Amino acid sequence: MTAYFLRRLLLVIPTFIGVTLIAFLITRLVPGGPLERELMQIQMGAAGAGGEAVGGAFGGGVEIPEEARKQLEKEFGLDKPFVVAYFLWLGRVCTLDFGTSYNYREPVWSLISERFPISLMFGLTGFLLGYLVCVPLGIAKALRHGHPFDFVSSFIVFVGYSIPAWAMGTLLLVVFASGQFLDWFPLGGIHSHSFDELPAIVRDNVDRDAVMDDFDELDWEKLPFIDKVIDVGNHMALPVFCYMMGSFATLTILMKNSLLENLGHDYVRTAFAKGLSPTRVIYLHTLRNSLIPLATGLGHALSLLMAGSYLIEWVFNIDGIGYLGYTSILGRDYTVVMGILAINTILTLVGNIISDVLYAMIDPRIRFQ
Amino acid sequence: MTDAISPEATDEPKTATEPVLSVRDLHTHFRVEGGIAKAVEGVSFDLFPGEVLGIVGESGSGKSVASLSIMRLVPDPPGLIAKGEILLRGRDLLKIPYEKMRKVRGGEIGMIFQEPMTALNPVFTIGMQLTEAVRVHEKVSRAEARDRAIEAMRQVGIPDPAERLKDYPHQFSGGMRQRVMIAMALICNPSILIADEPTTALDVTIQAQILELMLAMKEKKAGSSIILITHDLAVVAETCDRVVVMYGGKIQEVGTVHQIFEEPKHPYTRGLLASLPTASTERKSRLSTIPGNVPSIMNPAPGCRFSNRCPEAIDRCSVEEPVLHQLPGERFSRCHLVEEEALGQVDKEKADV
Amino acid sequence: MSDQPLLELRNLVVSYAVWGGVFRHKVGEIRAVDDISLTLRSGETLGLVGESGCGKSTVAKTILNVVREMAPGVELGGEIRYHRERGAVNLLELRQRAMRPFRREIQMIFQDPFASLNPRQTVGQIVDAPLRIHTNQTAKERRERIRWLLERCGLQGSYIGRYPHEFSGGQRQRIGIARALAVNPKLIVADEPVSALDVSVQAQVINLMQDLQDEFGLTYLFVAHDLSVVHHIADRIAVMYLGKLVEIGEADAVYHHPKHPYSKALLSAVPQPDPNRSRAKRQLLEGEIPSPLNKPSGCVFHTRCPIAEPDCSIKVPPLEPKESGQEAACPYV
Amino acid sequence: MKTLSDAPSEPSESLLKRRLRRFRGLRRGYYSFLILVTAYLLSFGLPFVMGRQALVVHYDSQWYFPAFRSYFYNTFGIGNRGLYLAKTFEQTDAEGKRVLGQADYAALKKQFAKQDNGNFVLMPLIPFGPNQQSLDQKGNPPYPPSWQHWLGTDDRGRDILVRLAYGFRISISFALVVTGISYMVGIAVGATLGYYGRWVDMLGLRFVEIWGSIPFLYTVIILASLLPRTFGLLAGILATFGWMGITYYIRGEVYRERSKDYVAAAIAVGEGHTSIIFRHILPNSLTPVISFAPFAIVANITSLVALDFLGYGLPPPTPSWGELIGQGKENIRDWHLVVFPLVAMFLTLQLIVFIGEAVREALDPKTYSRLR
Repeated sequence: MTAYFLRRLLLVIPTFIGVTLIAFLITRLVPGGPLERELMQIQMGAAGAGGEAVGGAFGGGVEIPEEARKQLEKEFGLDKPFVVAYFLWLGRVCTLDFGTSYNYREPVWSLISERFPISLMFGLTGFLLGYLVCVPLGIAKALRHGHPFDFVSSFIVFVGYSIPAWAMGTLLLVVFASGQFLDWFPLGGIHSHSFDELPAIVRDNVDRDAVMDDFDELDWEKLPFIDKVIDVGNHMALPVFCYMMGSFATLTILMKNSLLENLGHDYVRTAFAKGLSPTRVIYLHTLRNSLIPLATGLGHALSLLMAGSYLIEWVFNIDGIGYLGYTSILGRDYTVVMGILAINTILTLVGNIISDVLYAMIDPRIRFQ
Repeated sequence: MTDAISPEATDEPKTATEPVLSVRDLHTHFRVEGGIAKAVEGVSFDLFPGEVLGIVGESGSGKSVASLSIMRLVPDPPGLIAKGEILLRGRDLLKIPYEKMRKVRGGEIGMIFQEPMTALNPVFTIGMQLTEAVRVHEKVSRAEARDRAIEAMRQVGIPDPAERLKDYPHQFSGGMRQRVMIAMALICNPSILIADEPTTALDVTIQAQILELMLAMKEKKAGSSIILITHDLAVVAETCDRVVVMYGGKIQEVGTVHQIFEEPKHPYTRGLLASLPTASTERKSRLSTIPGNVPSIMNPAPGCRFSNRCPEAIDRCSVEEPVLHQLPGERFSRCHLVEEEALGQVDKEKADV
Repeated sequence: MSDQPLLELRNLVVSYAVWGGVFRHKVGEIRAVDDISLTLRSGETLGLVGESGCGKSTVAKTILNVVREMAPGVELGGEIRYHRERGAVNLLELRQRAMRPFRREIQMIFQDPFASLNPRQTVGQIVDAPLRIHTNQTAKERRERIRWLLERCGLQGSYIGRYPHEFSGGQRQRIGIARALAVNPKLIVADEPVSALDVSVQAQVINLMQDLQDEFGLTYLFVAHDLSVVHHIADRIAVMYLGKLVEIGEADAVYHHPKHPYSKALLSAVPQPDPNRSRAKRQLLEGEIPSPLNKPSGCVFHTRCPIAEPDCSIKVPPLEPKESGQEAACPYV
Repeated sequence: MKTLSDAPSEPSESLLKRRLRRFRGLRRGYYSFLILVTAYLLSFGLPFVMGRQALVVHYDSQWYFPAFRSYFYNTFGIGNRGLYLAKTFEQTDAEGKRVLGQADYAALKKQFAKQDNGNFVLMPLIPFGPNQQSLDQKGNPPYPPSWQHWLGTDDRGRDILVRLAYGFRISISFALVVTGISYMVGIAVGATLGYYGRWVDMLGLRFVEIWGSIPFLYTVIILASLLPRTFGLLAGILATFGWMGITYYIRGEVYRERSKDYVAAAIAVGEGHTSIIFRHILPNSLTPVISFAPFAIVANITSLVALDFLGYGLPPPTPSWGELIGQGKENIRDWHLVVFPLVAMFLTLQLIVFIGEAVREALDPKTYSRLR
């Protein structure tokens, strides 16, 4: 058993190298990389605001001095062969140095660690809520299989399955935040930026002048703690609901089917033959067995540290990891992209192993193998 | 009423003539794709204190369903006990409230199953599964229940019981798991043990051990009885006192083990016995066979269930369903020929065939 | 029946590697078949009996050279000599292509009639496979042959277009027999052909196998765990325990006068359909079959043997002739 | 020997036929299947229902059928207003190709109506092409639902109902192509790994794991933003990163099936590897992946919508659900931009989910029974 997990841990290394190598290759092979972008900017800057450069065609413009070009190549590590550059990158990653962002001119690590708590807060809350709702719902559906309750609750599951979480997000914004129908929640972001954006309770609660800065704008930091919580909660409601819906259908159905399947097993018959009550048979004997497939999902909580779904973050304008990743791809900011990718891969791979450990903890058949 | 349920009350010796369990006209059906499968149709038999009753039959004969019906453990859906009475010392188990039935399960009737591999919950220790069986029926402390579990495991011959309580089912071999099942079924001293193909999944040498153990456990408690469900006639011959032969969801013949094996009345029983190679059959000889296959219970033809395979069938057999006819000496047989012979009628039709 | 050997197993060893550890290296091996030698004579039926895990089915599958294909990485040792007119061939050395001509002469019947027929193929396609591979017959000729085979095995020729799931266990086993018989083999290896069948159907299949043997001069290796059945059909019986051959001899000698303590225990454990047989005389074995991963040293049976001597745990007893005619691997009987 | 009496009585039925029969018996799924297939097939006739080309033109006592062939702008008289309009407005057809010099039938219709000389134009039910901008209303688009545009228009004045309908056809086609390719790759790789096992399996599995760990949408966005975004290329990219799940299943199934006795029987009979894989193992191991297919189609439609939403899907002006939702996010007060595409998506995916459930049920019927 220990040997198995050690083996799995060791296998993380080749997989990690494989994934990052392929990603590195893609960033290198495709045209329109950061260097071209930079060069274009320099040219456009030189040619003045008039030049409308299309698709990397450097029409007219000023010649870029050879040294400047070299300088830039060096800065982007493009002067070295691909494999050398990759292993240099890998070596730096091993010391947790992910390089500097081209666009932000900031260390990648600090960019990531700033956004890290934001994504974590949203992702983890949604994840936990998902389990808190789906497990009991799945159980209830299994126990009332074929009854009206099962039928009606299936509708929610179907909605969850047929409408992706981020699309649901846009709908929620239209309904609850646009003001066209309701105006309960803000349109996005993590907290309010002006006094009028604050939830009504908070506005009633705090003295307007006390929380304004010298420019008569909201200084969020001045808000009392409890109001900060309310404000953040107000901002979190819709995105967290989306995160929850993302896994809702799959989790509920998995729980339901797993429980139903276990209820048909021989050991359930034995338990009833002993004279145990249905409650005990279902909630002790069967439930523990049916939770085994769900435990697998818990390991992914680790990858949730980075999980910010960029689609949901994009919809709700949450400046988290997903948003950073998405904008970095658009901006060809490959050091950031590679940094996020590297951390993400490690967390996913280790998360898978943790899933297996959890599996082994619930199921002794595996533990004692 | 409640007094009668408590385990102490069952220890009173009963008169040999009074059955401890009577099944009367039991019908158990299954709703399946394309109709209703009548797995058990009008089964009646008695179980007397102290006896080992064998229910023997091939696949699809309804023997397992009958035993599950006694415990009200037929999965519903698709199963359904459509009709009948199951009288445990006069109380109809099909009518008592669910909470009372729970007391019967494990308390008065213990049950063991065919697959010891899957019949135990894989994620709980043997100790937990044994102690919960005690604690559900008796008000005992945790420690007391544990002692009882250790004692039960010792009795069924599991070495080092105190240590093995901490083990999980998959750490036991098949034979040991079946021992655990027996310990679990008997831990609350039920007076009846229903064993549903308890040795089918086991090797012969282990089968011998388990059968021996079951009989030894029965001997330990006066007046307790066993219902042994099996397809293996040889196992029946060696362990049972009385035998019920089932075919196509119906009882075909009932008698003592000597009656059944020495002078079988029903053509099906005779066919089964003749088709078994034994020490006395001539080697390499053609075995006597029952032609055809075990029928599906889905769409039974009218008349006797066995008539399409019966070498002695007469015209009447495929039209008219024979009754379970009582013969002298508590014997029953469901066959027109037996009935006619018993009534002293000389069978003309038979002569024609 | 003649004394002409048809198939000889010489020191056959089949072992599966057990992988484990951090680097998935070989941490042990299971010797499913451990140094077995026996001879199958032309025209006879040899019964091979033992409890689950004793390696009897592995022997059957090894003869057909199926084990290597089914379990990549299995290690095979010894020889399987198949005797033809032009001399003997070691089947164990042959790969699938080279083995093909021999497959025409050696066929197999499987235990589980539900698993051994491809559920997606019709009965016709199933029985056709050996004809298609091993003969040059036209489709029409093959069809005729399949119909004949089905009828010979007690099924209707019209079943040719049906699917396995439409048949009962006994009928499926007949289909399996028809497939084995299709290309007129010399040897049929039958791996527990009746143990999955209902009692009333079992005798039909046994009779069919016996009739076919008489008609076509077949040689059978009949693997089973039911000693009564084996005694009925076999000329000689070989008893296996934990991968070892412990006793072999004429059927009556082994069945009525077993020599090896394991054979004795096995026989006495077999229940008989006779209510007058006394259970008291039964000799119950203590304990369980040891794990094949951790076989006892010396005589593999010594841990459960009622007559074990101290040196049983050291010396591996060879098969030696006993006075009642059979050979047994125990020096103390 | 007596031939056995109890022959199977009902007519012979293969497993496939039996499953199809069971599928037909599952009303909800079967009807969903019929509806979806009909809708998809009918969608190829969409230009006759929603389009800019007139079905019939009667001009100077001659009949013209613009829906079936195109007529040059001067066909219906030089110098009329039709000529002028046809020159000004260059048209795009359903596939987004530019069609120059075609008559503007909507304008022609108005003109004929004004002239009132027996000429007439019969337009499709909804006389708008998917890429036709109608800017003749007050204010700036997007216009809310009206009698003219039942579901409103998008931010370029294009009719939403028409774009949704064309988007349906494209979404389904796209998902079918992606699912088809990824299934072929996944089955081929999975079967190879499961059948050959050992080191082939070990190395292959590692490769699949690496391939599967590459964040799919990142890569797709990077590639899609650089390469020409055509239907085929986008489908190819999605399939390239979408076959791994099937591989795992097929690998497991093949591995399980190959240890079964019927495979041993095939080997014992002397079948070759190819025959064993294609005749024996694959037909028996495809069941689970077939039951996943509808759900894979759902996933692929969702992926396309997500890519379109981000602006990295099919190139404009392809009618697309995701692009509409994207517009909705930008114009949050125009609810119809979000609600109608979501409803269309929900209804379509729901039909597929119903089909998927029925397929799964037909392949592996389970009666969930309960004890008490």
